[in-house]
Amino acid sequence: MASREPLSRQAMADRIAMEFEDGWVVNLGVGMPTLCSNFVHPEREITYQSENGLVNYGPLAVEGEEDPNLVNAGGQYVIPIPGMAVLDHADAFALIRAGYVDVTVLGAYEVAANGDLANWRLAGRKGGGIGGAMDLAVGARNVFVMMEHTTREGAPRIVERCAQPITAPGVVKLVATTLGLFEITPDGFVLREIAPGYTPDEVQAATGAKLIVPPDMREFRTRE
Amino acid sequence: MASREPLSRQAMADRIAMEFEDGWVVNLGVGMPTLCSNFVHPEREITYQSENGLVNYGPLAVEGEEDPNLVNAGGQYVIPIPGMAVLDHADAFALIRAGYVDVTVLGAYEVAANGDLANWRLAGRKGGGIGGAMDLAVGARNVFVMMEHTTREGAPRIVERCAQPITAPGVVKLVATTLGLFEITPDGFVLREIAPGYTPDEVQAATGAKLIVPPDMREFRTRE
Amino acid sequence: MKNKTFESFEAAVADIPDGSTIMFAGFAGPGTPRNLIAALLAQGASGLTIISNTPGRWADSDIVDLKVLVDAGRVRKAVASFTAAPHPSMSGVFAELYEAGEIEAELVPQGTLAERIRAGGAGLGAFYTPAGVGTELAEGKEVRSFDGRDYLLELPLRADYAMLRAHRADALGNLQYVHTQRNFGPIMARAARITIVELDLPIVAAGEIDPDHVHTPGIFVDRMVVVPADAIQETVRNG
Amino acid sequence: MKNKTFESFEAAVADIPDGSTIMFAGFAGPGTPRNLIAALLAQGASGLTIISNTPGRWADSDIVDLKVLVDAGRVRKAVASFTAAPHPSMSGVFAELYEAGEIEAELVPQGTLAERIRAGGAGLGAFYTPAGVGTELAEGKEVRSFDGRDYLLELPLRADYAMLRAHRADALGNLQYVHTQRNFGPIMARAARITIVELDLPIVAAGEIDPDHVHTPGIFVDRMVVVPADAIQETVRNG
Repeated sequence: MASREPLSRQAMADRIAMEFEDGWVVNLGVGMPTLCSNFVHPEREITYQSENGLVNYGPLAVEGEEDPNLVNAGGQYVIPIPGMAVLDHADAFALIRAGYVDVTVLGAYEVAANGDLANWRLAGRKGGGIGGAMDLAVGARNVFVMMEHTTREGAPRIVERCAQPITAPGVVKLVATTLGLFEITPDGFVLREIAPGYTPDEVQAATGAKLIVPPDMREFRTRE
Repeated sequence: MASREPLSRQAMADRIAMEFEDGWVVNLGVGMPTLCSNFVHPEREITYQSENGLVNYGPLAVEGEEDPNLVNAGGQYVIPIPGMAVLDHADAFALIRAGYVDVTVLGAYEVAANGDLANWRLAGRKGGGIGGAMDLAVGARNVFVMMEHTTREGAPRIVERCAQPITAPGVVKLVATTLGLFEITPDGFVLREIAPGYTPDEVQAATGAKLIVPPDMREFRTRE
Repeated sequence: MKNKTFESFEAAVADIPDGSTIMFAGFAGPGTPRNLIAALLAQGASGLTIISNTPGRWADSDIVDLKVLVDAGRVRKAVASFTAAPHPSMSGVFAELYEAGEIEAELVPQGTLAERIRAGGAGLGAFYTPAGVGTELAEGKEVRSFDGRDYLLELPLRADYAMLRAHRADALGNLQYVHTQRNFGPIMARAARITIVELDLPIVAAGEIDPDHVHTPGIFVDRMVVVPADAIQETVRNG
Repeated sequence: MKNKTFESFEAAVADIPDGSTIMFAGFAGPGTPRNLIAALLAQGASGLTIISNTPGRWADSDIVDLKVLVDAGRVRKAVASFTAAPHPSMSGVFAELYEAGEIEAELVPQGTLAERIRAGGAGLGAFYTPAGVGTELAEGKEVRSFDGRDYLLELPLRADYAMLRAHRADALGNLQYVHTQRNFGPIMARAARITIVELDLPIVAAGEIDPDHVHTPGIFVDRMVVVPADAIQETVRNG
């Protein structure tokens, strides 16, 4: 049982990044999703886009080499790479809505079996933080989610229907959590890959929606 | 009666240019209106804007000094001046619709007593040439017109109601023709200035709308 | 790295099927993709819908522009801000075909044309513009008042292909235009599925163009051809 | 030539009345007009409507941003894409005032915010965007289908003033931004009646900035102040 640990953020990011296809334009949400850029297959060309106006930017700046006027959408200092381009905010979101982003990876409070995404406001709290999430959720060709499998209190985040206010209906296609990789199909959640040492029943017990366990379910993969 | 001649294009352009105020952004239509730039008061700072994306461009290029990639909205080669800026077509029209152009000077087939402008299509002809006229007519803070007083066949161009399809309703404020300067007021056309040697009755006879002749009507002025 | 550089205009337009919708940049000369138009004429695609400021020059001329496609009968429909010559004395094949009902045309105010193309590349459903209100162009269109002013509902334009001319590019397709060559280039590149560019200058390495001065980011550009010295250059015209 | 250069931030904001609507550029630091905000705080205008990506930082900090106006009770209403801290553990005066109903807020998806500002500076009446469809933000808004997809009707935003930070300018007010300093600058400059800019670098003569690389033409810029060496600079923050 030594290996029976929830998946690390790094493992989730690695797994999500395996889905990025050569030539894709990728938008990474604030927080965990930014880790994906550490794990992209070296032979795949990925263009990172940031909704504050960057196209084709580089990794996080190391301390002491930050440019105070070069940040990604999470406010992190990044470095330019050859071929970078800068847009204003309207043009940056124009390209997102127009479908030029192949995938956005977002964090979430909840994801529902119908693909609903909830990540901008906790019910009962006044006000919220949308940022670019609603535009990305409806504009990107693929919406992938990375999140803890349950809340700190143990409540499931993978649910039949979102209890939290939704960001966009029916948009999520793939979810990586600390317990596995879940595909959203017309029939609901399919458990594609499972964290090492866990059983499907254990994962189902921690989940708020019916999981389909296909015959070809496998252990959670990473590339590195 | 030696001086009894219709006003020249130069005189009309000179007179219209007298109306340009210091600091104005000016858009000149194709044809006659472009002459206005020759007559601006030297102590007034005018910024010329062209709907194909120029802000603050210079006079027509002399032969041999044309830049094949620098034209105004009439397709004429112009020269850059210090402080010029280039925009794409969407941004160029955005600023026109948003009211940044203080005046546009346009040619016309007809202008009506209610300010209606007709300058894009002759009735009975299929198709038309709008170009930027409809956007300029609704977007510019002032719409001035320069035109021959009558058609080649002698029909009036200043009319009670436009017979030609209109470009925009109720937008024209001032018209210079070969016979005078006409202001459009809530009561209709006011003959502000008259071509030398003509009487108001003669001008009225060549006009398709009732002219108000104010006590302070004067002879057509030019600055140069 | 995906290779976007094509060796010939012919190769860059080879797969364009009959019936395509194509946006063509260019305003009164600058920005017109003359070599791509010539190659498309030779390629033979027909039944085209063209979106551009004009469907080509009205007067006879040996300058290559959209007129060559119109004259060859390749155009089924034109969306433009001119569907007749500026003066009745001018005519030409477009006017004849249009009068005869053999070519379809949608006449759009130039600012509305630019904004519809921009909206097509901005993922919007529609927008309201004041241009055209109270004119015959408003017939059949929704008029709606906002803040006491009337506006017309206008729909986005999108295309299968965009063709444009730019000044230079890097290997990723980041483009710069020079002066009024820019015109419709940036908005058409975003509104089309496949954007094909002819270039004044040789392609430079990524990093050679200042990121703050890229006019069209490479993610909008699919195919590039450098204009050889013996091909069509934008030159000064008279009249 | 109209002199747009002001000697001090104080002079550039001196006439701003109570109740003004002001757009503030800046995203996560870059482009934030910190010196103008400090001057506005000192000037005392209150009852302000602020339009910006956020109403300032959520955590306590000695960095000057919109938080100083909120904390001083100068803000009546905020239009922003964040009206609560990203995490419930953060709080602050804005959240307290908002929960208490003492500050009004309009929460707008960031892309819609940018597009509404752009529409305000583009003379449009409204537009339809897909963002927010099917969410609680769609409540009370018109939903309309185009080409089989649902969109929300959104209205333009305009302002009395825009404040922004740019990299450099010429004497006519032509602006350049550096990297992500650009963000809301170009669109806010067009949507406001009076645009006030603070500048990293000294103002150069007209003609010193390449016309192809002007990000905001001077016709949109009214007042400029060069940031002195001892004023607030954009610096690298931690966290």
